[in-house]
Amino acid sequence: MNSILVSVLWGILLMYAGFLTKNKRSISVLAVVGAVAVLSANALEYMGLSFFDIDTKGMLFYNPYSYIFLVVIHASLLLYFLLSGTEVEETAATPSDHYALIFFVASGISIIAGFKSLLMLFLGIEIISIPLYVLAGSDKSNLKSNEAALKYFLMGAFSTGLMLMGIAFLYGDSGTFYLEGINMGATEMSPLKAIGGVLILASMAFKVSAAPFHFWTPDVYDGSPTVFTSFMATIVKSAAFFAFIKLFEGAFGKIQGQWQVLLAVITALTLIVGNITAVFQQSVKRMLSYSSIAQAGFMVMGIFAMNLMAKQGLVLYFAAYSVASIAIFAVLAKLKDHSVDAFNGFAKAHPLVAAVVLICLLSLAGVPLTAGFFAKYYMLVAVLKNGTMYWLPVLAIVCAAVSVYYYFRVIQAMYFKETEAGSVAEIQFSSSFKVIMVVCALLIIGLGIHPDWLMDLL
Amino acid sequence: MYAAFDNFPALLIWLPLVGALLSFFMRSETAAKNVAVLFSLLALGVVGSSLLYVDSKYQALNQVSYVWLPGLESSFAFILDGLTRTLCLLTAVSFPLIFLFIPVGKYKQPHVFYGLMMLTQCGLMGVFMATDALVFYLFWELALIPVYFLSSIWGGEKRIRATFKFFIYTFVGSLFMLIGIIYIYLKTSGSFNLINFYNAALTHQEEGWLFALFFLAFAIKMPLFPFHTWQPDAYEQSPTPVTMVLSGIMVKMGLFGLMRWLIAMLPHGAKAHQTMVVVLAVIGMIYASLIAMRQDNIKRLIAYSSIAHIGLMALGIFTFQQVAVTGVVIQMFTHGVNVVALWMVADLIERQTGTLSMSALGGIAKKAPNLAIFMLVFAFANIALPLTNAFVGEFMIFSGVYAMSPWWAAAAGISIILSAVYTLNMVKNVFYGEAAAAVQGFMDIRPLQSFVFVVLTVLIFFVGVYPGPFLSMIAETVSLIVNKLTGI
Amino acid sequence: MNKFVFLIPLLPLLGFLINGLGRNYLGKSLVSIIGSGVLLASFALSVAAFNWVNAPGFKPEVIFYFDFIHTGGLRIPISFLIDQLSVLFLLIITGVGSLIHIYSAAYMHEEAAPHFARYFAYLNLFVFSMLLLVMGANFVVMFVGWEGVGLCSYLLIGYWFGNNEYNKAAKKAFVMNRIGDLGFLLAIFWMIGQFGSISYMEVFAKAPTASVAVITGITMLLFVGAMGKSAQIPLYTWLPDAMAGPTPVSALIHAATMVTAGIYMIARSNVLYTLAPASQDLVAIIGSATALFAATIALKQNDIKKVLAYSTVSQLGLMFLALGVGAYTSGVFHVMTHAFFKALLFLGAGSVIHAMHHEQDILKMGGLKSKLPITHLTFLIGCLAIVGIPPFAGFFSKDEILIAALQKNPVYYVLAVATSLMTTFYMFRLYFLTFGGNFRGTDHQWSHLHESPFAMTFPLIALAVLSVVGGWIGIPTLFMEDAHRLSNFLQPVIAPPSEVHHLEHSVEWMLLGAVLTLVLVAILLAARRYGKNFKVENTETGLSKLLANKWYVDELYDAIVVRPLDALGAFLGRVIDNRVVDGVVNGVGKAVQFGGRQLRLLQSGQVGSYVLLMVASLIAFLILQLFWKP
Amino acid sequence: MQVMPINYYIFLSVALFTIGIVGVLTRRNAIIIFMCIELMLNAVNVLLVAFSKMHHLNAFAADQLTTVGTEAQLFVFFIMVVAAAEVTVGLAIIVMLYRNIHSVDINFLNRLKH
Amino acid sequence: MPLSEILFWFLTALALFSALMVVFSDNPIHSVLWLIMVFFAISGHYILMNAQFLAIVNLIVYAGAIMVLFLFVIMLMNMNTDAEPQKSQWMRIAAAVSGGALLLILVAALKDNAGAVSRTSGEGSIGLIRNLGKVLFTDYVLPFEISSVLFLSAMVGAVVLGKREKNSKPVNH
Repeated sequence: MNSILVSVLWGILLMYAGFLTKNKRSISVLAVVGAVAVLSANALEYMGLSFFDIDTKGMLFYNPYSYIFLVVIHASLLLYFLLSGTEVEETAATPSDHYALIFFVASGISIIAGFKSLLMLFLGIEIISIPLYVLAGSDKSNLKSNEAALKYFLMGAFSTGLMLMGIAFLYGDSGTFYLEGINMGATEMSPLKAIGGVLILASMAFKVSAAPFHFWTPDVYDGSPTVFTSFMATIVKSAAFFAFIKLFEGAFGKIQGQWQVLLAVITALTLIVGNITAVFQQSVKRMLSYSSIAQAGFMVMGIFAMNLMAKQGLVLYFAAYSVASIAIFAVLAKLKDHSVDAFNGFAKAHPLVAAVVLICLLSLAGVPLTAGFFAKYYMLVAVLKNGTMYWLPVLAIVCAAVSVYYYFRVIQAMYFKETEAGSVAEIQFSSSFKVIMVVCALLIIGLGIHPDWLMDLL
Repeated sequence: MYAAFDNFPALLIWLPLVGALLSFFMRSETAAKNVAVLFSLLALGVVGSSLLYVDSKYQALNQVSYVWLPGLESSFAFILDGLTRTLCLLTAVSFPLIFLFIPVGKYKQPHVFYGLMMLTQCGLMGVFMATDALVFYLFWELALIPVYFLSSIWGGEKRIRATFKFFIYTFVGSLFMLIGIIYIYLKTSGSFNLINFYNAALTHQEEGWLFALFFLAFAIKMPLFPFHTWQPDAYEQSPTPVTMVLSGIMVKMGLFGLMRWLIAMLPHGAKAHQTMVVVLAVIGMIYASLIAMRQDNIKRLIAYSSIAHIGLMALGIFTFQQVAVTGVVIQMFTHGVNVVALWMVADLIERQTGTLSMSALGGIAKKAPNLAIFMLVFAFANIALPLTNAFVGEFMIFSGVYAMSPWWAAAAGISIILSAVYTLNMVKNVFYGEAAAAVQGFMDIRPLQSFVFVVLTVLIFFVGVYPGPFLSMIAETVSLIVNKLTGI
Repeated sequence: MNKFVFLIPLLPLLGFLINGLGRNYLGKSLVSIIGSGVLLASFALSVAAFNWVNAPGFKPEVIFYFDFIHTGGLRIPISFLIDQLSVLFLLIITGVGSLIHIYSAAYMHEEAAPHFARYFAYLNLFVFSMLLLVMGANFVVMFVGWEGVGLCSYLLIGYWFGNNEYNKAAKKAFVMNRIGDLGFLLAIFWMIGQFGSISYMEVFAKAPTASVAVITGITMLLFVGAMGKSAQIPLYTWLPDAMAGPTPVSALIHAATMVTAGIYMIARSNVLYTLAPASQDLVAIIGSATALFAATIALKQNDIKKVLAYSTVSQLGLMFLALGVGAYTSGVFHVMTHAFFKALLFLGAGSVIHAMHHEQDILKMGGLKSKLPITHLTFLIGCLAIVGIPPFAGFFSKDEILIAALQKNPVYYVLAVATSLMTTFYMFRLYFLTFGGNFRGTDHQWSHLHESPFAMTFPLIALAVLSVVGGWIGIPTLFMEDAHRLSNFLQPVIAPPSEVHHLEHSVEWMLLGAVLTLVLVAILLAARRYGKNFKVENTETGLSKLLANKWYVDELYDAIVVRPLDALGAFLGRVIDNRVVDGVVNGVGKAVQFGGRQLRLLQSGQVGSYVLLMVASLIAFLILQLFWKP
Repeated sequence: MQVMPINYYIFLSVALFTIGIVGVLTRRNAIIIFMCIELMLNAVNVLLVAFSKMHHLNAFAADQLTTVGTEAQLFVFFIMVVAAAEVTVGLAIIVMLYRNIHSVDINFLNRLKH
Repeated sequence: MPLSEILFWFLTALALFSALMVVFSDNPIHSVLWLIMVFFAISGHYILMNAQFLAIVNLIVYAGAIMVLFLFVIMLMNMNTDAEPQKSQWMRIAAAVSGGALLLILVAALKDNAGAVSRTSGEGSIGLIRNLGKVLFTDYVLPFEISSVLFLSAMVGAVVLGKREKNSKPVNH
């Protein structure tokens, strides 16, 4: 609740800050302060200090799990601002408005971190989605950005329609919008509930870009300004996953066995499509888009399993995935050229940044001693613990091996290839940027060596 | 996690790790090299002292377990027993020798080079000593990553492709193993500890396919036919010090895994797949030997010869005989020593002539008689001549294989003959005959290199003549493993 | 005495180490003194050991040093066995070895100091290995020595490593030996499996408990080992090629000692062979066939050393024949006499080669008896000994073999006699072509011809004396009752055949006379053909061409073994490994890439098709959820 | 007022929904597609109100003062709210695109593919 | 047949027909008008179900505000001509097939849904503005406030997108 309030207020503050100052830098600083404020507000509430106390009629309820999830999200947000602040300033005509939108999204995330009613889910998702449509199209003179925005908007609205239809059917079945109410009742699914479940599953799959509802993802991520792609692909996607698991655990937890087949199909398709298609990509940005689908495949496994292991692991996955991706996107945003070859000789020109990118890529690939390994590990344990469909983890690791192929192409370019014209050498990285990058690397390695630092909180 | 320093396993993990970090921060090459040599020698000292404290009353010195992830019931648990002591000794002996052997100025960014090498050593030690499946897996990968970078940065022309193939290949294998580990973990009373893994409640059918998961990882790492195709390219393209580590020590990870983490853990699975592995091993031995006969590049020849030798060791393990498995442990050590020695000779040749193609070489013995003599020793150790180290292992392995099946022993024995053919071919083409154009300016070995070679030679003959101490050190551990399989 | 036995092999090892490590620092004379000295010391110790063994009341003694391998029910000690058989071989090895070392000091004097030292080091190492072979108290120690001598043989054949032909010969020798070694090794494993031990004592004691089939298998495998080491069909081709090494090496290794290791092995395991008649038959058949076959080849060889080499193969065949027919003592006896006269012949040949400045073609020699009197005389004694003219050493040993063969099977006898006659013919062909007739070389060679120094002639003389008297320790009962002292000496190790049905003495005398007559005829034939009136014929036709080309066996092996294997290796490497095995791996990668290229086409960029695909998936999901009941 | 099976409403709603989907699939004009999506939302609204009524009446039999069903009608209200917000942004995007390419044909949106 | 039932069928038919016309009209303006027609029909249904508040809001918000906005935009773009090119034939067939399949499946799944039947659709008064308003501002005050954030963001977004940047002109790349 604290974080909803603070992020909304900070959004409004930034909105007006645009009138007060034209200095983009100070607006970025304000945004960073805002992220810290949101983070600390949430942390305070986690520790028991709530700014206000209202009766939500049970529509919002936060448990430690939600709080830790929000801590991860807000920390990622902070890192994102720190690393990509300058890009926001450059990309956006009015950074204050864009920051405001991001803070509104953050408030939406805070809402879905605690929703107990489908109404709040719906509102939360819309509060997240609508600013994103705008952010995707924020490079207004760029046709790719326009295209991304319109595609995202049309398909997003369509998926909202599916979700609402699903909600309607669920309501028709149970007469309530509360998750507990939906979860009660017969252990055999009625047709109404089944249809509602499938529809809402489809729309959630859409939001987390799980196949076969992923088609918007590569185009939108590719077309949007890189700095906002970073935001969409990491923080927002994590939030969507959180909503996903919260919804399915809350509303369908009792009848898990009856929809697991669908999720298995989704997982398999997502893994295959994401990984196999990423292999072909020549642009790192588009490769990362597909990789985000591939990573989603692993996360869907957590929803498929939906046991304690999966729930804990998902938060770790969010952290691992978000931090690594934010860092890589931050570097990518500084490169003019997004092709793999643009990274040639990067390690020689910028050894420190290259090392961090390396660690991030290793983490994405799931190499041990990085957070990404334990993230994937938890997912595998969760699925195996589930006790059915052993082919799923096998498929997952085969796909993880495939993922090594495209992640390592970047590593190979950075470390083993020579640059042609010194293009990478021209890029400047400020020392503060480097410091934050190192922090990212340390986070990844720290969680890779001792994930219990995070897991113990859950 | 917060390992103290009053026991050997922890020291063996920490010393290389600290050495690696220090090396990374050294500015000059000599400093980096000195740090690497110093810390690897310290590690050798630790292994050496552990040989003096084998008695069970020193268990506290040789065994350690620190809680790492209570949530996952995993702990940093390591042990030094007969098996691991042998392999750690191999690791600890090889690294300083390899470091000493590297010439100054050969590799750019030397501090990174030495740092990565030390990191590899840390990974290897961890793999060998781990008694916690998750820790085992972590170190398994930790050993892989630095080697990948070493090979890819400092390797030959086609390094990127070759090493990447190597990486993907082994990574795929290890991921399958990860699935297996998790599955067994879920079937234990809730712990990654080796003992619990041994006692996991698994049906025979489960053991069967779990075997496949683990076996794949190990077979790729060894590598066993037909999972070997990464190996010749990787060996050829890697910088020679890395090749030494790869073929001398890293392939032992696979064999070690077979012993500690496969046959003892899944005895029924192992029994069920015995024939398959035996067939693969024997085919691989003959196959690789035949190919080795026709190789022109020395590195590729040694690579294929290595495949044949590894095949023999895999065969030995899958006899499930005490004698053979003990022989394999000895052989792991000796093969490491011998193959490192061979690579060193190959490296010297490449350094001076710029080629490793046998058709371009010849007559080195005239120019460098000392080198030739060492080479002869190493070559005959590779052939497993009696009184060299390899004979002991091969004899024991074959004796076990024969006890399992005379026919397989006879078939595998063909590789004994072929090994003489290709090894002597190499000696003949490279060292004998008239001096070729490429070797005109060939210099004989220098004192430091001689020292390295002398150490290796002493190892070759010591183990070859008096393997008793090694055997008694290994025996207990091996019988623990083999006993799991008897009576099934 | 048993406390000093270890010194017998250790001294040569020490010599090897000193000469080997100090090869750049020691002078040639010092090297030769060390090299020969250690051997003489060994010889002295061997004599002492002989006395010890020969003393009444001696029991064969196993001297244990340490466990080589001891684990899991397998125990292989390093231990020596001192008994009559091993002591006999000790004497031969160290005795002949010493002489050859002394000879070498002069023969190899032209070599540069480091190489000279290397040569002596190798030679010492060889003696060490050979001693290990004969002194070992179990099959593994024997095997250690067995492979060790193979190594030294390899090193010494390829001593002049600048010449690639020599290197090839060295490699061939080692590889062929390895083939045999595999058989030996398998036999050892079988014995471990069958008897749980590889010590002679235990194996022989337990042998009667095993089935005949098992013993037959073991002995046949052992014999495979012997075939390789002792150059029997089909593994004999390396020995003639081995003549690439320095001549003293040929004398020591490829005539006197190493090649007889196979005979030693079978004689040592006579207990086993006696239990396995089938193996005995095999040994006899292979032996007699080799004897005859090699003799035919020797008829047409022109290289002085090649003739002797084939003669060696042939004589080894005779020895195996003896073993095969159960006359183990005769075999060992022939080993001994053969060591004397064949070493003598080789050293004589060496002297000739030395004088002729490394000319080995006998067609370019002739009439050397005037220039090389001592060599000539001793060589002649050697020839007489090998063809079996009484009272030279060869007569007694060969006669024993012939009689034993006859007793077993007349076919063996006929083969052996034929071999003897051919031996006579080619040996005297060699003798006459070398020493008789007119000189056929260049004038320059003729003017430089001179007798060898004393260091070379002394061993010749010593061996000549032994070739004369060496046979007298085995005078058969035909001449003197109970005069076969060798047989008596070896009795504790080699039990005499249980059922002996002696031939009538009159029959023996008759056969003896007939054979001797034939031998003399052969000598005369050779003298007629290759004596004074000999002219070099350039064209060889028919059978003689076949013989001159050694029955094309090398070419046959090349065609049926070497080249197919090479081709197979190339095929496996280039096609199977690169295309098939690696192809599958790369194929997986390619398939993934291909899949990526195809799958991305789904990503058409069209919102309409995206939505259509989503709706279609939705329909599929609905069907799956609502209507699909597993 | 007479008996009206809930299924009729469901079918009506589903039919409208399907028509909306078909519209999204068949049309190329972004605005019309958007309108079809609005149609889908309205289908949802109808269904929600119908269900609201149904549940209300089920509860009504027991308790005359029940407020069961209110939530669905409020949900419809929120859907309308959100739809309005969505329309704002959506039309802004469409106008922006139109400014750049002078077309709202979605088939022209194919710079991003594969 | 009672009046309400006649009304039900009439409104249903009207709604479906208008909806189809929305999809199949070539002229965008006609589509908008047909959509407004759908909204009217739906509002009629709301009234039948005694949800007067929603019926009014539907007309005011949807038909009144949103549709006018649509109309405004369409006219702004001068799109009254039926210039829109048709989608390819197979796409239309695929759309029809999948739409039909979806409908079929849903109907097939729900045809046995005896679940609940609206006995008399006139009872109860929750659809009245008084009741709804009371609940909205008591129990649902939180979502209500939150939806203000939604509007805020939509507003900011519209401003961001709509504001013409200085010196910016359409670039084709």
